[in-house]
Amino acid sequence: MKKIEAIVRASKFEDVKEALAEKEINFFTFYEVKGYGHQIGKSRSYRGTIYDVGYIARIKLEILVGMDFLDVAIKAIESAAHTGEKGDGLIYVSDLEKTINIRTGSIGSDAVNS
Amino acid sequence: MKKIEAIVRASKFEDVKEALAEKEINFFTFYEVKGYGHQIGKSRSYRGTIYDVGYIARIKLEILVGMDFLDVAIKAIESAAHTGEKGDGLIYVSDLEKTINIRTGSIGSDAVNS
Amino acid sequence: MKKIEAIVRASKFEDVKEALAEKEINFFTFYEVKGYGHQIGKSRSYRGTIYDVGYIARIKLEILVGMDFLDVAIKAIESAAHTGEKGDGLIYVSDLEKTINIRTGSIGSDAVNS
Amino acid sequence: MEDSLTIAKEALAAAENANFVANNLWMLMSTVLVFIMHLGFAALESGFVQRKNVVNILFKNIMVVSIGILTYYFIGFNLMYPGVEGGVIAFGGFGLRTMEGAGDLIEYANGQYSYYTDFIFQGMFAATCCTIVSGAVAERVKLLPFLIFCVFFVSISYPITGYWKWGSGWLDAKGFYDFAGSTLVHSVGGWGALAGAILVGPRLGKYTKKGIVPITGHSMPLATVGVFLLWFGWFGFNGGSVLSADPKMVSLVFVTTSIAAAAGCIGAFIVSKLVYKSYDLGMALNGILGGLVGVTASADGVSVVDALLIGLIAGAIIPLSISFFDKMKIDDPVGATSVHLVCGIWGTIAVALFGDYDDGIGTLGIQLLGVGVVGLFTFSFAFLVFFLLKITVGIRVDKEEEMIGLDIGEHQAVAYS
Amino acid sequence: MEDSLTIAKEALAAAENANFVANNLWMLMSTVLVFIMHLGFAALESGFVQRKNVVNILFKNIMVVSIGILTYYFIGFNLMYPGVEGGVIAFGGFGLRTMEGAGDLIEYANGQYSYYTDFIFQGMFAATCCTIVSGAVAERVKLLPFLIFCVFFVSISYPITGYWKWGSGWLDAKGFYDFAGSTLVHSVGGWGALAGAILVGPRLGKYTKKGIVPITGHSMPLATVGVFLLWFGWFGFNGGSVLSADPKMVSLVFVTTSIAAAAGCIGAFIVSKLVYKSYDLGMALNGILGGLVGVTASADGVSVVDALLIGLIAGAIIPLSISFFDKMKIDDPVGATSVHLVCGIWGTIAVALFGDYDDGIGTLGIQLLGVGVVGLFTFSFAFLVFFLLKITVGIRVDKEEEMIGLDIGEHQAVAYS
Amino acid sequence: MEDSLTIAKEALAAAENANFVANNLWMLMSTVLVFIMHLGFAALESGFVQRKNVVNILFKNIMVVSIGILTYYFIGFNLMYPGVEGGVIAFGGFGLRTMEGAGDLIEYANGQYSYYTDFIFQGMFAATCCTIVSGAVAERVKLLPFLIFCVFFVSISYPITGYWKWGSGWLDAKGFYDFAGSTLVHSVGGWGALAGAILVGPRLGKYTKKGIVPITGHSMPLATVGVFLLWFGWFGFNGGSVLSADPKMVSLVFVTTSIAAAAGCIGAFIVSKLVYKSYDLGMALNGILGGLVGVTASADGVSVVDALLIGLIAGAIIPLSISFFDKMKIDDPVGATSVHLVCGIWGTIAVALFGDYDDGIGTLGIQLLGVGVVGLFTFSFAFLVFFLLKITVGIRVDKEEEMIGLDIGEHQAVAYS
Ligand SMILES: Nc1ncnc2c1ncn2[C@@H]1O[C@H](COP(=O)(O)OP(=O)(O)O)[C@@H](O)[C@H]1O
Ligand SMILES: Nc1ncnc2c1ncn2[C@@H]1O[C@H](COP(=O)(O)OP(=O)(O)O)[C@@H](O)[C@H]1O
Ligand SMILES: Nc1ncnc2c1ncn2[C@@H]1O[C@H](COP(=O)(O)OP(=O)(O)O)[C@@H](O)[C@H]1O
Repeated sequence: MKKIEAIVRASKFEDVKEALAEKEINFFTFYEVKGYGHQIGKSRSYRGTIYDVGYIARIKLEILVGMDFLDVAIKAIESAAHTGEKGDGLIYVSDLEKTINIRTGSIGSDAVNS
Repeated sequence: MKKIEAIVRASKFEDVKEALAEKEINFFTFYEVKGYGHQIGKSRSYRGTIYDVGYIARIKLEILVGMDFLDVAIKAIESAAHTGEKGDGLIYVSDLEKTINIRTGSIGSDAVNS
Repeated sequence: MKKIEAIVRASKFEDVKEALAEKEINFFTFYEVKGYGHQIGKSRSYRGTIYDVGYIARIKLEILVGMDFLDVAIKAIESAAHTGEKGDGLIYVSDLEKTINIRTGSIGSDAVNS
Repeated sequence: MEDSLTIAKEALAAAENANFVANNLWMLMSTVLVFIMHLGFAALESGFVQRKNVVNILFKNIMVVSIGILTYYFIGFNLMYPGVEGGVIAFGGFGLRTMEGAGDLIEYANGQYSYYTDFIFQGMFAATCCTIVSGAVAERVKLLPFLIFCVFFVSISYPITGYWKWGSGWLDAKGFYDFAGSTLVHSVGGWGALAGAILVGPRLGKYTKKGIVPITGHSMPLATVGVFLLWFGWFGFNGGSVLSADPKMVSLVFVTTSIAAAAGCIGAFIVSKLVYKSYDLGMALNGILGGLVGVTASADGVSVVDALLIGLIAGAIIPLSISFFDKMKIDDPVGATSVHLVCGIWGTIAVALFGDYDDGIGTLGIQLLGVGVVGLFTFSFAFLVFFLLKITVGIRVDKEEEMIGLDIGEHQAVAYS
Repeated sequence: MEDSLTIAKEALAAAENANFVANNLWMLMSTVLVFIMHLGFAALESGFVQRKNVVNILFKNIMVVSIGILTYYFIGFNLMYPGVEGGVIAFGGFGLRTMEGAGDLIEYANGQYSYYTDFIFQGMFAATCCTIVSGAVAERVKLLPFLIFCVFFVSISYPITGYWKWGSGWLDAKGFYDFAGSTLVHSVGGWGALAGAILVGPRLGKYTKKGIVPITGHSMPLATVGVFLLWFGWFGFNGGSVLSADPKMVSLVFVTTSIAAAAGCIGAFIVSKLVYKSYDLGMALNGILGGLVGVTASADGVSVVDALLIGLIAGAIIPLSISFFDKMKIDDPVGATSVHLVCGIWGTIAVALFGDYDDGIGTLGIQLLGVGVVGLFTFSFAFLVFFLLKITVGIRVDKEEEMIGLDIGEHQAVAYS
Repeated sequence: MEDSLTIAKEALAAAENANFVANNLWMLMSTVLVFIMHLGFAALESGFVQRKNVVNILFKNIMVVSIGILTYYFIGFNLMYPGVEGGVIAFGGFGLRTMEGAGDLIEYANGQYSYYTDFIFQGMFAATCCTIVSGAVAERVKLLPFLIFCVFFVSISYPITGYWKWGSGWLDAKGFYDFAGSTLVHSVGGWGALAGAILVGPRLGKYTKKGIVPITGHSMPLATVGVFLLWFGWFGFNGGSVLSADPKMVSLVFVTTSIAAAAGCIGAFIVSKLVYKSYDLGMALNGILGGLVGVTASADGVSVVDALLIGLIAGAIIPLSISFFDKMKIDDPVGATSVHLVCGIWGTIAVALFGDYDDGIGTLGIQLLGVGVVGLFTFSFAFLVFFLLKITVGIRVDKEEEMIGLDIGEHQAVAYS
């Protein structure tokens, strides 16, 4: 089992979700994160002081997939999240030693995509 | 050192915490995530339009453990988070190359559970 | 590519950020997490009942680095986040199998630090 | 000569009319002030509940106001003011008549207010008693049964006990005194709250083997806005209960009301700090309300020092009472029983201890009698209605719904997004 | 003899003055109540928009009030009350004169209010019409063009149609009746809202191939606070429109207004439950407002039962109307067109169906004529202004700005942190 | 004949009474309006502080109101109105007397208000000065020392300077003019705020080597609610300062107050846009307050155009003043010094520049003298009290507490959950 993590623009999240769904990857977990990168947020103004927040709000996805779906998933995310402008984000993959589905107790690739 | 990640029902979080505590695993980190899976959230209604939010709010735990506690921890989470209904969640384990305790500077399995 | 994860005091986040910046590590992702550890939060009081929340709000950083920056980054975080009091947090490192920059499509160590 | 008599009479009529206009104006302004107390309650209660039950409590609050006004129009007003003296129960017929001529205007209440003013001022009061209940049963009561309860409570129970005193019923004849409703409004609401809280049971996870688990409110600013608005509205609640704009009485009531509220805040502040070692905002807020409820029975007849003491004691009672109910495992998310029931009783008794209600009224015995019978009737009524609802349609949402929250469960909605 | 005549005259003058003072006082209090409706609108609208557009809507609301008062002072007041009877358009000159002597005091309006009271009461009304528009075009309209629109709308369009009826213009001469502005204020605002919503277009992602995507408001407590404050203010809006503190009329207006609001809540509650199977807080809140708007044209002349029916129907209309506009793909984040336009029309027509406006006024034909001409003029005016702004400076923020929100886009700020 | 004389006299008495009732009613309504300003301050201040300090600021606000009313009752009222003319300091004894007979009613103030009305209206004003301070020292001041400061400030400092002018003290005799308290209330609060802000020092991390780090408020809707409520209450603050319901004066005050507020909004809007290139909501909100504070000294005696200019300039001052204090490294989280101190001074000077206070009062010299002596006394007093507290119990929470927030630190609580 592999774990794909992807940091994408909040505005691209819906597109990514749909791209994954097209590949029948409907299960994943996501949460809001903040990122420092090439892209800088719009500057803000408070009582006459202009300042930068620095970070940008992003969505991080975490998807557990078997080898069979790995490349498909990466491709789907990559093309759906791509704009070509600074700030598109990253995809990274790591290996999982063990995966357990709490409901079924099944392990390994049976644990997910079921 | 291993990293256990677990995605559980928000409503089961307290039970999981207690189950871990019984095994003397008192240290961990958690945060709120949203998950797409078999379980679908209750549909909502706004001004006459009924719609699904799709995702469900869940809690993700992250626990660093040495090999000695690995199976104990997994078992504890598994049984405490289990309901048998769709939506129980996942546990997954990955290997850590290095672990450092910032206060003590100790590394590896000395870094945690101290 | 390596993934450094670090759980630090919310009050130390700015220092850590600056320490990393000094080492020219300007790119990373972070989010708010809650941690159970040695340090216990201040107890609270509500309508005459005193209670502990238990957890403490912390910041988790996630930094993707090549081998060349790994130790530098760890050192920077370690010294900036250190206070010597209970609750300083942890740094842990895992290996990434694959890293893809969504904008450029470049992979591996080209994907980051660019 | 003729001329000067004509003019003099004309002038007298005009002067009396001006007095009437000013008096009536104050009663209408009081109506407006009492109205905004409903927002006060809505804000207070929604601030004190969890985030997942906010839509539900807001929904209940707007429904209760609407139901209150409408049922008071259909039944309540004529059940409370049937025009029969000294009775136990009487009914003056459904609805309102069309207001016509001087009989409904200047003559209706000696130039103090018109017939419609009377109705609308009283109508705004009425809904209050249900709003008090809604706070105590919040976060677990089923929506429809609660609304059904409200219909009965506000259109039957509240007007009957109201009639006993304000409608010149038997309790009034006995000399019971309750200026603006420490008993007739606040304790009545409080008894309903107590019956409801007992029958619906505590929230899941509140009382555990390990002890009391605090379930904190979700927004202290909202709760604070609520308390300020309640205090604001209380100027109309107590000030309007003078039933005219009489400068002496209304200004006295303003002073006693404000002093008691301020003293209630200080009382709760001190006791919280001494007993719980904490500067507890929720307690201080409820202390203000306690002071207000406490002085409500006697705001027109006590000295400023008396008002200060009544308020201070009411405020001091609050933290102790809240702990007491918690120890009894009666779960009241907003503290309605402590504020309205306990301080309402205290205020009614205080009439006998302070002030100079010496002309037969105000002796301790009759005040206690009033507290007792109104309590007995109201608690029994509320208990019975809740009980019947419980054994028929049920009054509590199921466990799962309570956990995910009544906003999703009952309304398929969330308060914030 | 002399003596008694002198005293009698003195007494008469004093009595008339007292009447004047009381009347004027009520008009000033009404002004204060109408003023706080602007907070009501601000809270309602900001509650119903997304978190990322809250600063923007708040900013618009405070600007609109300020612009409204100032332009009404410069132009609007004398365009609405030019002192010419039966006309279509007339102008009484810029600004206000200094208030001097009895001519601007007790004589100005037969002892009902002073010249400055007249201005400030009317001025508080004026800004309302723009606030209504701001809700409908929220979350995508550009700030400056919107403010420019407001300047024209409130200083030219609103006063002109206002003049037709309240300023004794041609429509008044025809017998059109609109007590406190179901048409003159609410529909006028609603027509502006409709023109704006059409020209600015729906929010991104609201109407998709898959259907209507709900874009939920960010804070139901804020929206609820808004509705309570609007109801609160409406006592001044309708009650003040009596233009004196006449006890009979004002108390009648208080009763009809409250009953209609409560009935509106119930109406929306029932229809939402029947049609959408949901206890929808947003609908019930808008139902209250619908009831209030509905009774506004006739609050001084219907029976309580009539008011109840008018409110109930208005409330029932709300859920249907909101769905209708959604089906038309006219995107209105707060439901302003349903509340103010549709219920405003309903209320104006209700004048002919209920009550006893029989002396020529109130026939269905003339009421429909009023609805029609005011609608035609206002919609055309608003459409033209928005259209000219659209083809010149543009009225919609760009896509990216809409996505990140107008708070960052227009104000470089966030509402919460 | 006899008859007509009797009736005429009766009529005259009734008419005078009616006048009295109406006047007193307005003063009581003004009291209610001024009361709600405390909610306005609480909302404004809590909106402008960080999430972690919200409980603390709310707690301070309810305590300050309570302390203000109680100490004004014990000491303040009789220190401010000792009944001695032309003096510097005098005291009329503790507490209030029981209100009895015409001497405390119609004769007390020529039929304008009763003795108790006088007290409660003045009492509501009093607490304001401390509320102003609480905003400026927010987010780092220790709770108890701050409350101790308030006790002294509101019961000694405020009444003494108040006596100088409103209590007919020496400054009044010199011809100083300050209608509703640009100096006596707002600048006084502002001087206290300045002394406190200086002695308590800036918040951690506000002024760094890299420059000013904005510490943004946590809720703009709350802040906006606060400003609307303050404007709302100001109708009573300024309108009530007429001290009767005189239609001419009160309506004039309503107009000047509203126009100045609206102009203040526009002034701040324009200057913010020009100088900071931003449509800054916080600035526009403070601009409204600046306009209100500015016109407070002269609302009863300037023309509408004057009021517009006074407000516009006050609004324009706000953004510049806020930047100025930031440059001085005087940290004021809510902008209280700019709004109340700077605009209070501007308003007091404006008395000499606008309007027709020509009969000796209102010359620039005497106005400057008033500003100066009141400022000197108040600043010294506040500085001394804060300084003594600083060197004894300390006035600032420790670093760690400031970082985790005063809500956890002082109250073991959080505002939201
Ligand atoms: N080395 C890194 N480690 C962790 N997260 C990173 C790293 N580099 C970029 N990110 C994340 O990716 C987001 C996008 O990066 P950015 O540099 O702005 O875009 P791009 O990769 O297109 O140049 C960042 O906001 C951050 O959340
Ligand atoms: N492949 C996956 N990758 C990441 N998270 C997943 C995956 N499958 C499930 N999850 C997480 O687990 C949660 C529960 O999954 P669900 O399918 O509803 O339950 P069950 O596993 O009992 O059928 C999801 O909401 C999601 O957060
Ligand atoms: N075994 C663990 N697994 C995951 N997170 C941990 C673990 N131990 C500690 N943490 C995280 O680190 C934080 C600090 O730990 P704590 O024990 O308080 O400090 P210290 O390591 O200095 O004694 C905790 O709040 C928690 O978030």
